[in-house]
Amino acid sequence: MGNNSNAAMRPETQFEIRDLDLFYDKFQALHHVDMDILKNRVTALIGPSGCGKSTFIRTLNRMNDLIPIVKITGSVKFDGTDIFGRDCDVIALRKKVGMVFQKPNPFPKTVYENIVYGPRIHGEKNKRKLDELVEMSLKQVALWDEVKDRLHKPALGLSGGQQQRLCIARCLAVEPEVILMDEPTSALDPVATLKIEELMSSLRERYTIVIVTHNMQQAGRISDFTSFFLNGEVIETDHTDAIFSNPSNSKTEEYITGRFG
Amino acid sequence: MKASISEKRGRRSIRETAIERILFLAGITATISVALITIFIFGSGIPALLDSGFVNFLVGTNWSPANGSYGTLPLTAGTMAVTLTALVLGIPTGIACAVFLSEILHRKAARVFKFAIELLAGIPSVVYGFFGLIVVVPAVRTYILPLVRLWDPDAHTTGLSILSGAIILAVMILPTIVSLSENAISSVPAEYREASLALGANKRQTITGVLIPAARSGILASIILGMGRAIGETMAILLITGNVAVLPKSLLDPVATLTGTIAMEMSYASASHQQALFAVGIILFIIIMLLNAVAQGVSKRMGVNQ
Amino acid sequence: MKKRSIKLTVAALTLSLIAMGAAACTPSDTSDEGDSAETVDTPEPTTVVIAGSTSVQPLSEMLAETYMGDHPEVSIEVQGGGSGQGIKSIEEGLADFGALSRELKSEEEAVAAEQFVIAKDGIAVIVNSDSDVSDITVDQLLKIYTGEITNWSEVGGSDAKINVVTREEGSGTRDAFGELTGVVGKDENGDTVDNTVESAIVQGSTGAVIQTVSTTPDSIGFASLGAVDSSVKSLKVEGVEASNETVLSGEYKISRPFLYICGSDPAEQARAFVDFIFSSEGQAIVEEAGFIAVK
Amino acid sequence: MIKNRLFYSVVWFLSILTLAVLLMIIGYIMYRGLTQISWEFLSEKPALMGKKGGIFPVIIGTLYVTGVALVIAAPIGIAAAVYFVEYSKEGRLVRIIRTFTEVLAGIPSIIIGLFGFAFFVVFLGFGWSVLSGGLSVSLMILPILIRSTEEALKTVPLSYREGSLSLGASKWETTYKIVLPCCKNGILTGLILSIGRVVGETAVIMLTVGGALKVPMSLFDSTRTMALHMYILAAEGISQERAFATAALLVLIILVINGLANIISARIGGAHGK
Repeated sequence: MGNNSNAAMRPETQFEIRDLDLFYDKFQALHHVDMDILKNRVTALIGPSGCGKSTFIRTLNRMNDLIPIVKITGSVKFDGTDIFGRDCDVIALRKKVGMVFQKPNPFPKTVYENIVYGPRIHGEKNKRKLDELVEMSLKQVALWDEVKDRLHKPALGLSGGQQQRLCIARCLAVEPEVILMDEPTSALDPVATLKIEELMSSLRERYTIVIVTHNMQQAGRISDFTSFFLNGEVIETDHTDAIFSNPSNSKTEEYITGRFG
Repeated sequence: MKASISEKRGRRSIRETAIERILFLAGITATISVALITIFIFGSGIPALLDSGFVNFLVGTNWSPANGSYGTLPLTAGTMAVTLTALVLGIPTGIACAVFLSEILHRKAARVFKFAIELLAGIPSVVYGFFGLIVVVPAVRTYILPLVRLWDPDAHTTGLSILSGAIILAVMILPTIVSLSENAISSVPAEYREASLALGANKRQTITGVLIPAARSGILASIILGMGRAIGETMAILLITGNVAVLPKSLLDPVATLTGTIAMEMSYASASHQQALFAVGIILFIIIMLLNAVAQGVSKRMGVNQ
Repeated sequence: MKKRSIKLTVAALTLSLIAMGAAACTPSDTSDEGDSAETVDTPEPTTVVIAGSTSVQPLSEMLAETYMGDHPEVSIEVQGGGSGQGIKSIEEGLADFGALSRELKSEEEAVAAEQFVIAKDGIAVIVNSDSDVSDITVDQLLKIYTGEITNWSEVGGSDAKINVVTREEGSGTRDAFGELTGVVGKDENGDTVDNTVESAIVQGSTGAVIQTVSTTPDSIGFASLGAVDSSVKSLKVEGVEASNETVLSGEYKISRPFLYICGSDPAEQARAFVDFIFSSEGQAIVEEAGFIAVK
Repeated sequence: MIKNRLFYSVVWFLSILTLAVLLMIIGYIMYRGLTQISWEFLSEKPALMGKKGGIFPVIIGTLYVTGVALVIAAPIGIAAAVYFVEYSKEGRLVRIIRTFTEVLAGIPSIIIGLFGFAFFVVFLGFGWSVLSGGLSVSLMILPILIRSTEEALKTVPLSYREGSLSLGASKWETTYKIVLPCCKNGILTGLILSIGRVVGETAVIMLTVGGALKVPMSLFDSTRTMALHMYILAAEGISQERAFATAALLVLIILVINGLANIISARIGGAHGK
């Protein structure tokens, strides 16, 4: 496992997306998306509102299944298995590909119950293990010290930033390989945003992270790769440095320099 | 060591499918029930319809089962007369209460008032029936009849009449009309209200000129639902309309209704009479279905409006 | 706690679905056995079911109460529904006895293998208590109920329109009253016709008739003698006061039988119950209930 | 302005009139019935068909029929609502099913009664019994339960479902562990209103439960509910006093039930803020 974090080696591909088209009924939201998302790297998706980046990230763990009018063609392979294939178990997929949403969405339960919800569903019954898992997950998101005395209080009583970190901890407790983050800081104040960004840096070692963000500085600060979306198409994908310093497509440059969007 | 995502159908997914099937079964229970009800009511009533001839059954004016004569026009007319009179009394009152609740009363008082109105919905209909028989029927005879005699000196009533039935029915359908209309009026967007007031309209003009028209689909839906309740009401009406199966000439005449006739005669009915009562049930059923269709149409239009 | 309640809900859901399933399967079972079964397939073999006339119901209840006190092994279930229901329940095999508050009609005789007159009931002719009429003849009743007489002055009262109150069609009380007064007669083809005046107010029960007559001036109605109270005035018919004695002696003309009918030979327990009714103890209860003993 | 004055007087007059009618009905029943209610009335067996004694078996019968109706209708109603809101996809079949569910709500009780008699009592051979009555009445309350549960389900934010699904929970796990617990109050309100409906129903009960005046020992026994008892007492002229006493008790129960439903639905607002 350790060798994956070695930057010298060419990392494995986690997601292999080929010719992905997505329709909301008749409206085509994604056009021929081709992309490789690498293991144990942070990939940022940027682009103006409505460009399809949220739609895209929700495709990766099939959250779009919730919307009945969505139709998808093309292929998305996770670890080599087509996630739209017949033999794909969407539950196993989502267990491995966790997600953090734009607005913090803790369940109306206690802090503790929020964290153990996932593991319990996946069959963990041992009380001591669950306790350990709660502590570990909360420590990973640096929330443990803040909430250890109120584990059995409602999670909705936490502040927005704490709630979002709780949601990340909840996601980690299931031990995923990938974390999808859909504008995780857009509903938070700058201090809370900073904390989440620090958290992401600490997580990048062990997880593949895909993040949608409106904030280009954020993309620049935290990601290894950046992909620019426009009108449902991927304009270009490259190392973050390259995208920001020397974009090959003029539209990317226009967006990055703030000419539109 | 690495669980793949391509696990084949596990126990969990079998469980999921099973649960979905069960939920679907629950979902169609109501539909199956309606189908069964339709089959049993029609199955039991059709022979009588064929026997008397469909047209005769519908428009015949003589309901006299003992003499083998089954004309249901007086019953349908009775039901309609009582229902429409109840609506005439109930609609203005209901809308007035709805306006009062949503626009005039303070929130706390409104909650108490609303609670009171809902209580009206909870009182068993038998209780209404006896209240009607003991209080409303004599009141119609003692207070309304002298008034009517000023115009028509020959007027006569025992009090058991369309009017008495309608008064009680109006009270019974009030909760439906009030609570749904109130919802409709309160859900008119605040901007409409503000725009109207900003144009210099006063509160009364805003209510009658903007709020009620904007809420009209909701109010209409509440009226249709109330009408359904009125048509279907049995135990209360049975006691106060006199059950005379003759086409009524005035509001003070007694009438028999579809529901009352079924409830009253069912227990004693002989075979052919019983079939006829099921056939009366068919008529009632069709009227309710038509009303339902209208309600669906209205709610569809409501969807378009908003 | 929350979790438990949800679990319970789910358990209940499953159970009820199973129950529905079971329910859906039953008809084939019952129809297989139902044809040959003489009595209803109630789970308790010692249950005797009596269904029918609501006029007979109070009496049946009282008889059953006393009988079950002495015979704890027997359970007697008394249900209402009306005389027609009494016939129907025998046809459908829903009850051991059908109770009727009128004579069997000729077309119904096929249903009843045996009938027992357990009591008699006088039908009182009642008027509003403000009425100044206190005596009436059968012929006047006929004319009032067929609409020939419409004013109280024609029968010795003050000048006021008569408000006629009757029972619903099929009611045992109405049938009995109609036949005894001639309101129900035969036409030229020999078919039965009920000539009750169209404008008569119809009420569906004894109580409703009494209530209506008691609150409506100038009204006339009829009701079971046992149920008539002081809120209304009961008329003499042909000069005879309605009472148990006059009914039993036959002086008072308007009365009807309370019948039990059964579809085949009654089961042992059912037979024992009928025997009890005809015992002196049973007939004492009949009188206590306000009806007229037959033995 | 005369128009204003007129408008407000009419609105005030009609509203006060409505309130007055309500108070009159309740007041009258209480006045005639409340004084008759005593411990003996509640706990003793009736004698002479209810002319004397209490209404204990009737209370038990009411509870029994209500219980059976709820046990049948509640799980089906909740499950149906879950199906409609969480599982069904828009389509012709689902539209038809939903329409028929609405239709069931509009079917008059006398027709449900006729059906209950023809189907449960005669065709399925359950006889006049608690079971026949419970099944028939459950048809009446099913739409109430479905609607109130649906309304409650719709107020649960989509983000809860997304959160749960994204953790690898299945649809059912999400529904059962996250969504339904949020709907407790809404479902409870529906249940309470349904109880009110069953307790107050007469026509259906009369045609399907029979009306035996005794404590039912099994599902197949006939019994009587309070509303039917009240009707029989008054209609058969057995005892006006007892009829009013039963009516007063019924109204009291309805009062308590509506009060409870109100308190619970008032709490729903603050249950999960958005």
